[in-house]
Amino acid sequence: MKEKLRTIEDLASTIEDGMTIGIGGSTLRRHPMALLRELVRQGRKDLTLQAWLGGLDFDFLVGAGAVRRIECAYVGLGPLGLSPNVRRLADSGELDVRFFTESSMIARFKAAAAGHPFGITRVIAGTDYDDPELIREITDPFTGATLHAVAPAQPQVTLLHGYYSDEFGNIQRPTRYNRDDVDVLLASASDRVIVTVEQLISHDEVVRRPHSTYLPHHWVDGVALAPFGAHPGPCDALYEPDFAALDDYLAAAKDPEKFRQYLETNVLPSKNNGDYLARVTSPATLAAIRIADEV
Amino acid sequence: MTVHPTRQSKLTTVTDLASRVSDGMTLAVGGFGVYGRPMAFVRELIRLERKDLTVVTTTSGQETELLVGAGLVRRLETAYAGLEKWGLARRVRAAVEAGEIEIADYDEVMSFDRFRAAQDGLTSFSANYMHGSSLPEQNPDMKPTTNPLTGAPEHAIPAASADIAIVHVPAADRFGNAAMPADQMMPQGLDLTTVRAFDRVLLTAENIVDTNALTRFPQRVQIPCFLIEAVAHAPWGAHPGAMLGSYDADGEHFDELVEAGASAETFDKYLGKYVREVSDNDAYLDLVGINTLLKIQRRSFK
Amino acid sequence: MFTVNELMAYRLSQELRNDEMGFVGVGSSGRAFVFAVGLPMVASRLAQLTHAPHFSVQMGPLIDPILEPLPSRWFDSIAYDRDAPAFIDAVDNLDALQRGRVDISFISGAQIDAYGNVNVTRVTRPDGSHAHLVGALALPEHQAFAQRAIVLADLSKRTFVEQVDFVSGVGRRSKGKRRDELGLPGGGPVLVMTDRAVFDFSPETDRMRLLELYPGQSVDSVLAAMSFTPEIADNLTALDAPPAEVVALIRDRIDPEKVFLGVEP
Amino acid sequence: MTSEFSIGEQVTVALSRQFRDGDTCFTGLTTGPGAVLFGTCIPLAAMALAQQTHAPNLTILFAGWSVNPQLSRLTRLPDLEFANEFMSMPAEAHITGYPNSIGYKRGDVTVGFSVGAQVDRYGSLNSTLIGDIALPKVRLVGPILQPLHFTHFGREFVMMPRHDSLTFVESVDYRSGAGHQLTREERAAAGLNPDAGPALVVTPLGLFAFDGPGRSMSALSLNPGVTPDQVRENTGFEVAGLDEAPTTAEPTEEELRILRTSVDPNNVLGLRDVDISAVAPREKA
Repeated sequence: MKEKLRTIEDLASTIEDGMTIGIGGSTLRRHPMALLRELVRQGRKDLTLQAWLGGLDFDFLVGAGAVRRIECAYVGLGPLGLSPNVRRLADSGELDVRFFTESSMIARFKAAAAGHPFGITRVIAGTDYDDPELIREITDPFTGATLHAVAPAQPQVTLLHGYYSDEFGNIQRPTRYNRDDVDVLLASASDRVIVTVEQLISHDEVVRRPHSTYLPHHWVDGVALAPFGAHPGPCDALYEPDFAALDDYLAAAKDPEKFRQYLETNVLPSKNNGDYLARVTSPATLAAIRIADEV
Repeated sequence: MTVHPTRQSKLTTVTDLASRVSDGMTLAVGGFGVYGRPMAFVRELIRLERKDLTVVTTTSGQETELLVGAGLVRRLETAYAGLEKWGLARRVRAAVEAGEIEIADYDEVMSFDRFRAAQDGLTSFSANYMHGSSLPEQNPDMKPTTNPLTGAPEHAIPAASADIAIVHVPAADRFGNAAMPADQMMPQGLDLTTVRAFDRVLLTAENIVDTNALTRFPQRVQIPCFLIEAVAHAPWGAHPGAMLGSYDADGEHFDELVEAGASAETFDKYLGKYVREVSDNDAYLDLVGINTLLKIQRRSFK
Repeated sequence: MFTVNELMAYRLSQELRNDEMGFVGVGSSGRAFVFAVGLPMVASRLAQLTHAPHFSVQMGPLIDPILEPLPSRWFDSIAYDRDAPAFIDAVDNLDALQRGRVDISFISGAQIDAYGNVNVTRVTRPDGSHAHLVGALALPEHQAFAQRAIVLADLSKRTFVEQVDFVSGVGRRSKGKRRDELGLPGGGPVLVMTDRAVFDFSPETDRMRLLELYPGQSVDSVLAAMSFTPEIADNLTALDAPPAEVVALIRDRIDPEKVFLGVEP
Repeated sequence: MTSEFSIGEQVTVALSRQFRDGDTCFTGLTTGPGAVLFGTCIPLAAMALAQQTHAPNLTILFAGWSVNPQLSRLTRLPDLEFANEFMSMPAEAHITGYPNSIGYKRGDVTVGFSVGAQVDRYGSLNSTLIGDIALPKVRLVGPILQPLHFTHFGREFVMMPRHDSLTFVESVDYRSGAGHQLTREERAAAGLNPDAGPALVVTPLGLFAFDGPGRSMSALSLNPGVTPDQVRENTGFEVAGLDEAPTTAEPTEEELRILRTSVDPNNVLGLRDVDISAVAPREKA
C-alpha cells in the first residue's frame, strides 16, 4: 500500500484542460464540491463531464466556464428544480449536452469497467435518444432482434467525495448511508480516481471493518481531507443540505453576471475549503446541518 | 414513535440555562480533565456576572480556571485543578495563594465516590485510608469516626451536594434524553454519574436531535429525560477542550489561555476577547473561526 | 369536502394491488413533486391502510420503508435514512427494473401525447430552438420495463399534445410502431390520471381514451384543456367524491402536515 | 351513549386518571397470570393512556431499564423482561446499569407498582411469607424491591388481582413494604420522603386510597355491580367511606378509542377480554 494523502490543490493540479472527467454523487448530494472549487480556482477549461445524475457539480463547473460537454441521465438540483447554468448554456448551444437514460448511461460505465467495446440496451427503441456518435442500432446475433449499442464511458479521471479514509486511500462508508449513486461503478470505469473525504481515520480502525470499505486503496490514486467538502450540498449520514447557502448559490446561478460575482467573492479568493465556508456560511449553520454521530 | 403534541419541550437557550444559577449556589460541573467541559455554559455564567459560587467537580480543568479567573467562585471542592499537558491552572493557583477562594481537597477516587454516594441518595460514606494524610486536617468536612462493625478508625466523607449540575453531552432531544457515542469513554461514564447525582440537572448538547433518531438506538441513551430539567444547543460547546467522539482540544487556544493566565490583567484581556465582548456561543464560534473548528473536528465512524 | 389531490390519491390507490411493488421516485418541487412523489406516496400508504396491506413501495434505494409517519421533510439526505427491511444499490435496482421486477411505475412529464409517449428531455420552441429540461432519469426504463405505468399530470393544451417534441418514454406506440414491434417487454402506460379526468388507451387504436370524469367536469371541459382529441369510452363514467373516511385518513394520519399533497392544481 | 367496554378497560382508565403530569412510573413483569394482568398490563396501558390524555410528560420506566417504550408495536406479551420483543422495541433510552443508574434512592421514581399476597389496613404489603417468620407455612418470592418502593418512591400503587379476606388482612404476616404504620413523622425523622408509601390499591372490586383514620384504607370507588357489603365480606378489616363510595367512573369514548387504537391496537395486554370472574374472590374455605 502506498501513502496517498495529498492536498486538494495537489490533486486538482493533476487534472488537465480538455480532459474527460467523471464526477460522483447525485443531484445535490455528495459531490466533491471542494475539489471542483479548486479546479475553478486553477482555471481548468474545456472539460467533458460524465456522470450518472449530474446536479450541483455540473451546474457549478458549467457556470464557471470550465465545461465543453456533458454526458448524463439527468442534470438538475433535485428539490430546487432546474440547473440554471446548464439550462442557459445548453439552450444557447454553447454547451454540448448528451442525454442518456439511467440504465443506458450505466451500460456505458459498465462497458468501460469491464473493458468491453460497447454496452447493450433495450431502452432506446421508440425514443428520440438517437445520438449518432454514441448510440448505434445493432442486431441481436442470437435472436435477430433490434437492440442498441452504447459507447463505453471511460473517464480519464473520476472525482468522488467520500466519508472516511486512511492514509492509503481505503475509502469507508458509514453503517447507514445513501446508495442512490454509482460512485463505485464510476471508479471502476475510470483510468484514475481521486477522492476527498470528510474525516481521516487510522488504518487500524479501517482494517477492523473491511466490509465498510467501498473503494479499495489500489483503485484510488489520491485522497485529500475535505470536511464539509460537499457543501452546500449534503453528505448523507454526516450533514444535510445548507439550504440558505444553496438559495444564495441558486440566486446567483440564474444570472451570468451574478454568478461571476459569486465566484469572485466566494470561490476564487478562498485559500481553501474552510476559507470558502467562512465566506458563505457560519459555524452555527454548520452545526445546524450536521447530523449527530451518535444517531 | 408517537410523541404527544402537548408534551413539554425542555429545549431552551444557553443563556436561560445559565440564568438558573443564582449567586451563592453550589454548582456541580461535568467533564473530566480537559474533556467534555460545559464551556459555552461557563462563558455565559461569566457574562451573567454570577458570584460566590461553590464549584464541585471530580477534577477541575479549564472550566474552573475561567470561573475562578473571572471571580465567580468562593469555594472549590475537587481532587485536581490543572490543564493536563498545558500545566497548572494559573488563576486557580493565584486565587488560592491570595486566599481569595476556599478549597476542599479530596482523593481522586474519593472525589468520584462523593458523586456516586450522591447518586445513591446517601449523605455520607466512610473511608479507611485518610488517617495519616493531611487531607482531614485541611478539609474539616472529613469527620473521624469508628466502624460500628469492626471498631476500625475511619473518616466519614460527605456525599457531593449541589444545587444544580451542568453536563455537556454529544446529542440530546428536546425532552432531555441524551445519547453517548458508541465508544463511550471513562469521562462520559463519569458524566452519567453526575447526571444521576443531583436534583436539578441541566444539559448543553453538541447536537439537538429528533426523538425518533434516538428511539432507534435506545442503548446509546443512558441519560433519560426524567432526570433533566432543561437542555440547550451548544455546538463546539466544550471548546477549547476536547469532546470525545466529536473534536480534539484546540492546542493553540490552550497556549493562549495559559499565557493569559500569567496575571489578572492579561487574563482579564482574554476574558474580554473571548467571553465578555462576545454575545453568545454562535458569536464565540465565529471568533474561533470555521478553519480552526474543522481542523480539530474528529468525527467518529458511525 | 375534498380536494382534487385527495380525489386523485384515492383513485390512484384503487389501482394498487396487494403483493405488488410500486416504485416512487424523487421529485423536485411544486406540482412536479406532487406527481413524482406526493400522489404515489399517499396513494401507496392509503392502499396499505385499506385494501392492500401488503402493497410494497420502493423509494429510491429503500425497499418497503416504514411509512408511518411519512417524513415531514423531504429531500435526498433524509429520505434514505428510514427504517426499512432492505436497501439496494442503484445499479442493481435498475437491473431489477429491466428484468420486470417493478409492477407499477408512476410517470409524469412536460409533454404527453395521444399515444402516451412522454417528454422530459427537451421542448422545441416555435422558433425551432430547444429548452432543455433536467433529463429523463429512469423514466424511459419505467415506461419500457415496468409491468404497467400510470401517468400523472394536470390537463393543459401545452402538456397534452398530439405528438411530443422528444420521445423520452414510449407509450402505446411510437414512430408508427406498437410496443411489441419495438421489442419493449413492459406493460407501458395503461392509465392517465389528471386533475379533471382519468383516461385509458383504446385497445384498437392505441390512442388515449376518456374513461372517467371528476365531479363538476364535462366532456367539453376536458377536451377544452387538451391539444388533441382523445377517444371517448362507451362506458364513460362520472366519479363520486372520495369516501369521507378516506379523506379523514389522508388528512389526519397520512399527510397531516401537507408535505405530500400541499400543492393543488 | 358510550360503547361497550370491559371491566379491565374501565379499571385501566380509572387508574390512568390517578397519574399526574410529570410522573415517572416504574413497573416490570410480575409473576403469575393474575399478577401480570394487574401488575403489568393494566399499569402499562394506564400510563400510555395518561401520556396521550392529561399527562403528556409522564415517563414510563419499564422494568427499570426501558424508558418510554413504544408498547403499541407489541404483537404478543413476552414472558421475560429481557425478551427480544422488549429489547428491539423502539424506546427513548435503554439503561444498562443496575440499580444505581436510576436514582431509586434519590426519589426519581414518583409512582411504583407492586403486587403481593397480603395487604393490610395501613397498606403494608407482604410478598415474602405466610405464617411464622422463623418457620413460615408458605414461602413466597421474597421482598424484592418492595422495601424501597414503600419508602423511596413518591406514591406506591398496590395492584391486587384478588380481593378477599385472606388477602386483605388486619395485619400482614410480614411487611415486605412498610405501610402507614410507619408514620409521616417517622419517615421524615429517618430522612425519608414523608409522603411516600402506599397511595392507591386497585382490586377487582374497586379502587382504594388511604384517607381513613390514621391513613388507613378508604374506598375511592367501587366497580359496577359491587356493593359495600360485598367489599366488607371480602375484607379482613374495616374500610373507611365504603357507603359513600361512588361507582368507578366509566371510560369516555375518547379514552376507549385511544386505548384500543393507539395504546394497544393488537390487544396484547388483554384488557378487552378480562373476565371479572377470573379475578373474583376465592370461595371461603
